[in-house]
Amino acid sequence: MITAERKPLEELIEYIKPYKRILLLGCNECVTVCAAGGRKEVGLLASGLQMAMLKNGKNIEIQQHTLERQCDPEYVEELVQMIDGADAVMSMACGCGVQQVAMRYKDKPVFPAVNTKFMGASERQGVWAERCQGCGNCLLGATGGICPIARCAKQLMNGPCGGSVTGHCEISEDVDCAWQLIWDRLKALGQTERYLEIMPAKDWRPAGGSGPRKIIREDLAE
Amino acid sequence: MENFEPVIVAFCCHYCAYTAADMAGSQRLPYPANVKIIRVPCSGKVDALHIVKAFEKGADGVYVAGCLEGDCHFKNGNERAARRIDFVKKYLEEIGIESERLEMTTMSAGMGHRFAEVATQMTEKIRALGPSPVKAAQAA
Amino acid sequence: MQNSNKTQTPNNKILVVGGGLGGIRTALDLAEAEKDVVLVDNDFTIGGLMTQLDRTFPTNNCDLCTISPHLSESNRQEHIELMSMTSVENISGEKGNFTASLRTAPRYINLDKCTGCGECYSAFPECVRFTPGLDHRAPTCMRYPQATPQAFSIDLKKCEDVQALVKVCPAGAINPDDMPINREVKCASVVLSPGASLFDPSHLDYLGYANLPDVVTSLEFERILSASGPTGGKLVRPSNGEQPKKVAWIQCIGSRGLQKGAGSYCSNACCMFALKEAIVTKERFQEDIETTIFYMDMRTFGKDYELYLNRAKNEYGVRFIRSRPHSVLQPEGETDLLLNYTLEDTTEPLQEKFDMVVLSTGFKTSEATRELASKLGLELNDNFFPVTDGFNPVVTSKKGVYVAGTFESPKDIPETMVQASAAAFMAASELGPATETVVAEDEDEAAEELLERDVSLEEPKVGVFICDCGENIGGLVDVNTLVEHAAKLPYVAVAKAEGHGCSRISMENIRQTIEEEQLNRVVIGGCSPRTHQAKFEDLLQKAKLNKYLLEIANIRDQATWVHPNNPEKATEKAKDLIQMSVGAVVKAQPLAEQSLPMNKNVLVVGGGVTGMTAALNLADQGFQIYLAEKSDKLGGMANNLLKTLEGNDVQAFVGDMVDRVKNHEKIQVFTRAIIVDHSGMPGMFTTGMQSGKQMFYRQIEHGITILATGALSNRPKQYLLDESSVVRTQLETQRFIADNPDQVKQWENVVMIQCVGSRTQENPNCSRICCQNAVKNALAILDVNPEARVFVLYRDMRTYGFQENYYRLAREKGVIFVRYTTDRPPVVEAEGDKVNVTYYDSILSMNVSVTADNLSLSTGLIADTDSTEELSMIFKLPRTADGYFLEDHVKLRPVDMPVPGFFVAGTAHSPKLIRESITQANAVSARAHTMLARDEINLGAGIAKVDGTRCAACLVCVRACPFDIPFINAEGYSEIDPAKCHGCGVCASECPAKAIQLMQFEDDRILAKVEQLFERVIA
Amino acid sequence: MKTESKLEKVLKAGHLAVTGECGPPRGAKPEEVIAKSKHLEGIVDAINVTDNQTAMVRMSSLAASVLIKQQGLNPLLQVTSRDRNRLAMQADIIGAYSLGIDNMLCLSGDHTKFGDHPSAMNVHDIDSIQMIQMVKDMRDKGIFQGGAELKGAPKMFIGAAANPFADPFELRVMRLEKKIEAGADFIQTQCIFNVDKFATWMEGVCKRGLHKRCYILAGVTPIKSLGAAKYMANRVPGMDVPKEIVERMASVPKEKQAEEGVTICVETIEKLKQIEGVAGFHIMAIEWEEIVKEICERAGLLPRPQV
Repeated sequence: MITAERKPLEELIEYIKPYKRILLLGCNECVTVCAAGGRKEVGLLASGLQMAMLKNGKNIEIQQHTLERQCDPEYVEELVQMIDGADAVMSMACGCGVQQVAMRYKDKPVFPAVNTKFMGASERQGVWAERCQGCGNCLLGATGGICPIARCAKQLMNGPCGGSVTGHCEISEDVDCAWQLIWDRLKALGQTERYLEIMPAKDWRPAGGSGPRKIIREDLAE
Repeated sequence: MENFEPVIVAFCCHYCAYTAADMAGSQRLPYPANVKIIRVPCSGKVDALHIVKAFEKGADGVYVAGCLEGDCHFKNGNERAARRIDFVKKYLEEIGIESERLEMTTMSAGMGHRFAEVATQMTEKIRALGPSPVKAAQAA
Repeated sequence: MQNSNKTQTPNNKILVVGGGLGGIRTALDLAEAEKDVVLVDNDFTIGGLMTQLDRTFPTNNCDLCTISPHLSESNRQEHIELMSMTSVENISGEKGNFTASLRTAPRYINLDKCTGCGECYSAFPECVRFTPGLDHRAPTCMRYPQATPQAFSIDLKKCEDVQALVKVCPAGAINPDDMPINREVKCASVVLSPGASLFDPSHLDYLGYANLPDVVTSLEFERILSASGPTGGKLVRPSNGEQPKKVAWIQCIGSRGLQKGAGSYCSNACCMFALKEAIVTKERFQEDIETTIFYMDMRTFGKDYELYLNRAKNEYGVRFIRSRPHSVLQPEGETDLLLNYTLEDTTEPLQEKFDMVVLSTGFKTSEATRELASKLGLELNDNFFPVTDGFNPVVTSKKGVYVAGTFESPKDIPETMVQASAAAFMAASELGPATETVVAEDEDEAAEELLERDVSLEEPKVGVFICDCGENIGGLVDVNTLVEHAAKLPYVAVAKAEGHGCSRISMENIRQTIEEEQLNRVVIGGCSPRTHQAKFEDLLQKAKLNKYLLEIANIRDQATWVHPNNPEKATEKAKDLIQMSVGAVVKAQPLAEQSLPMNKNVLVVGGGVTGMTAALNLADQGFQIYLAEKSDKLGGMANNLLKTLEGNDVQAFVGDMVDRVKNHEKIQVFTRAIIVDHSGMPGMFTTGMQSGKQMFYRQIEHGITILATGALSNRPKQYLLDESSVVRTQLETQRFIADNPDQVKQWENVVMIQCVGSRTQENPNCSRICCQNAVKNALAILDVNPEARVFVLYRDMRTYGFQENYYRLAREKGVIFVRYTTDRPPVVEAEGDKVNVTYYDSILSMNVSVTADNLSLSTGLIADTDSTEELSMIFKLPRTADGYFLEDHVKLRPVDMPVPGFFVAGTAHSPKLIRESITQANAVSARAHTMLARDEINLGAGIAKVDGTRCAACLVCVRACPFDIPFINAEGYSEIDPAKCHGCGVCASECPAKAIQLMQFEDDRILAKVEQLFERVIA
Repeated sequence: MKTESKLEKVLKAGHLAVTGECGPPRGAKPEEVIAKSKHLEGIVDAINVTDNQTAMVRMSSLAASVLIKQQGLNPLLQVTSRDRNRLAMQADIIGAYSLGIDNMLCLSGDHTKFGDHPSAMNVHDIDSIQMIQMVKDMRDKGIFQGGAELKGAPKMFIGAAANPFADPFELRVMRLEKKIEAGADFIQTQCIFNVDKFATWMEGVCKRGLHKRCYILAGVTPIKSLGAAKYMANRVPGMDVPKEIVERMASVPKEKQAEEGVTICVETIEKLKQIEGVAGFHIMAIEWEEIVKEICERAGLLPRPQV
């Protein structure tokens, strides 16, 4: 899932200051699940903006709407009915959703309300952690199912650096050493010998090294 | 703001705080009329949205009253509520509303005295803080 | 399922005589356990004595408010046939097959037609019965406004123009040709709870009651204080209508054998009664009134009653004088009353002026009940109360006939309620185990449900009904102002003032209005939904509305009661609360209820006499019992008791009981058992315990939990206890007397000290049992050694009820009772193999020393705080400050815990005697039976619902639910089993997609309240 | 001989090699580099020149190495994968060699979080092992990492770092093996205070014959003060300073602590000499370069052999 986090209110206020009627959009997919931009967060933000703007001496109108999935044009199309009533759009979806709206409604200013963070998994209620960087060439098969690209602070592909202490990364006690995890997994799988294989320098092209990426399924694409 | 009378919303859980409010009633313990109670089954039911909305509509103060720690009728709704209150307090600060305007409090069903006491303290505190900046801005 | 008509032969009815609070409780318990009841009362409405009280101790609640739901509960139970104005002429037959001859006096009013409008009374006050029947001065229109049945009664003899009277009734309900009806009822058992009368002090010239209007009885004083009383709740002197400045109470009038015609017993409740009146009086007038209580012993021995006494003394400044005034006079030409009295430490006559004197009159049985008792062949004692079983006070000398309440012996309301339930159980047990008695009304009920109006497509049409609750609301705010305000609110079609909204007549009015105006939402402005929601929900159902289309604005508890000094603010707040409720009710939707099968097993925690009694009771009814005892053997504290004050053999009794428990096929006993975990809901609990030497863990499924964990013998390190061999607790003394009569025969002096470790800073309550223990042991010593000199050093002798007779006997036999005060406690010093006890004798005004061969300390009981603390954490139950379990309602629900399905009995509730513990065990059995008789548990409709189209299947609800109920279903969205949902709403408040709503507390409903509140504030 | 490196020659000849360290200045002050390196003249066989050590910006290690080389000394160029992608690194390596630098140490580098540009991106295009492989291919196969032919291969004596004290410990020998497999000619270890643990690691190293495939220089550091001891014990990830060392530092008065630190260092070297597979010492006396001489003297490492 894509994770995101609401931007500081101050920043959002700067965005919308020039406008009176705001369409505030949520998305019922990833950002709902990570409690950043679902129906509820839209409600909270609408209320917060309203109050903050009022304190700035301005009464704004905020229309709230949560799309099923803001990264799909058909859903974004729903907004046709309400877009005219807004001077600007603020979206709590991830960057994809924001851009989708911007692309569709070319004459409307569109602002992001969240910072899109990473592809993460939920560790427990209210905690999400980065698990994948979308490098486009998955090497989990060689690393016991744990990704050193996303989870090692130095993206080391051949083992832990000298800063790995009792399972933690040198950058923080709260970060697991990915290589400790990989090593533990390899041991559990009885594949410790795999560690000795030197992983060659990575081809970063599938990771975006060769520009914006695209997937085309010929059979489906129209 | 000489005669400022704050309006305070108290979200009270049915099993403890609301009962304590009834107890305050049957013991005729006076407390300021500024406090208006909204009954919820559990303090854990109080949505961040309800609190923020209350401020948006013009509340000068809000408090959520649940059962004493460990006594929640629903195991830990009161603890969840407490965490949520901390979260909303930070949000209020972002908005520009003093976070002291929002509090979490706990009491047992039998604590009519405490209910009256909390209501009085909260009213006094909010009175001292003055009208909510949102309300003040609305009035301006 | 089997039709109940088959099993309900005419002979399995139970006759309950007396419709007071106790009778109502008995009838309700029986009815809820699916037993048919005939409830007869010779008054024209039921409710008994309590309906005449203003407030009740120790909560100082208004009784009308607490009792009225019970009364209508009683009325609506289909198992109860209520016969008012009915007397029992005779009862013949034997247990299991009684025949009662009943005679119903003509009311001259057709109950089906009468609306209780009061036209007849205002036109012909003289011939309409209304009197509370106690008073030469205080007429009131109707005894109390929520009366059941809600109707007047005509006194035809006093009516001169019958035709005019008939015409005045708009409903055509008056029928002058009404005739008495005689009827015979067959019944299996009889519960007598006719109550007691109050002592009439008219013949006691020296008290002036007969001729001085400002001398009143405590009940009359209560009527004067009462909002429904003759003065509308204004406390004024009957002589001149002015507010009194000094009021005195004189205790023990008609009790303790003190006056001519007085009972020899202590009337048990009068001390608390006087305290309450003094406190309420002080509350009303604060510094403007003085209250003084003249007493002999303050007998505040009930649960937390001592705290009440301390509050009266310390917080309210009630004055206490230990004296028995010998006369009340009114000097010529003066309006004041002159009290003449002496203090115990002087002989000097004292005089003090008061402007009102209240006589705390005690209980006595009435002629009519004595007559009834003799017809039934009940054996009565010297004071004309029934002789009852030594261990079970509701059992009379006649099989199949049970007694409860003040007819059994003088007592207060909680104890009456306990006995009422206990008697219900005993009477029901006559009918044998509960077979599959299933409601015959199933079809009717189903049919009735179908009648619910479908309002889903209608625009909201709200009716607002605002109660004045007598003075409680109307006394402070103008209800009409509230009505006017409500009428202007959106969607409000009708707004009305409804007097006592919960009275029958108002309820009927509301119902009619709903139907006539086709209302589809209702707001009641009144008291707390906690107490009255169910009642008004029923009303909505009767009006063919879904019961959840209701909001109650608690303008009493949250406005008038708490802002008494500011009518304006109270009015504004009441408006707010009403407007909030209107806003919310508009959003209300009809809801369906959920139910679950009831688990009929019972967990009894505690294997003392209380626990065993409850276990045997319910096991005999066919329910599976799990009995968990902490120690390694059954019997509890009773294992240490030899005899009761009355001389009954405790050891034999307990031994027999232990055998029966061990051999009962439906009882599984766990010794060395510790409760370790608990989950579930009323009717389907799961409790884990470890038991046996191996601490084997097992889980038990049960529907009911009974707490009978007992208390502990106190053992404070005082007065050389555990230092000198001649210093013993009363328990040890009892054992010593039995085991060592030869040594006892050598004793010259014996001293007993009362209140050791009770009524202290650390343990503020009275242990209740010690005074009678001291008397019991003193008498036992004198039996063995008549020459012994026995000194009892006491603070207040609290030999309540018939214990007073033993106290008197002890005095007659030469036991010396000497009062001490806490500022001059006795001093004990070792002297050789004896102890020297020095105490201050206030009559002699000097210190007296006694060299005692034995010093017995009345150490009383303390709560088993370790156990109760642990259990209260595991079961989520409240406790009192001193560690006893705290029941749901100290007056009306004394054995029910606040968590449904939990009950408490015995000394885990508060200190009490073995007989009282057994009564509570029986009461608990009855209360448990009311739940066990059901096959289903109604879970209500307050559950969380998921909107699948909104759900993002994020799992937040799955993780947040404290009970692990939600799951993501095959369709990929969250599902919450309505049967398992506890209705806390945590999932709804955390759902990021706002896909979950908690029914009855939907977001739009809560936000509507917020919005309405500020709409008003800002407007 | 793979290279012309003097360090390689010393080692090849079977002497205990000694390397020192020189941290470039945070500013354009060539004289500081020169002054520091002068302290090490005739004392060590090569001078490590750190690369933005602890992720703090400093004079580039290449430039500083050149300055040292100009003094007639032997620099050992450190290169981290943190700050440069593979293009930049290869360019620098060719450049360095062209300026006469023939020793290098391949490192991943401290995370930027610890430095003075915490908001900087960590490049890590390749990791240290991949870097070793890359340098080896440049030297031995004459190809760039991308596969293209390289004209004028840089004959670098390739070093790598090893931390015997980091976790997971059991992986540490294998990690060394991987570095050797990738092409490391010599190894410089993390500072050793816990000699026992180091010995355990070396046992594993010898068991797999790794000491025969590359030279292992044991890292040592003189502790200047009790504060430094505590800092290293508690704050530096992957550093193992036993309690006894801290206590020993604490047991002497403040003015004697530096002396005690040197003594500990010398004792450590003596102990390490007894361990099979130790081919020399890497003495890290950061900002205390002048003490290296005393240490070497007392440890009997002077004079340096002439090869």
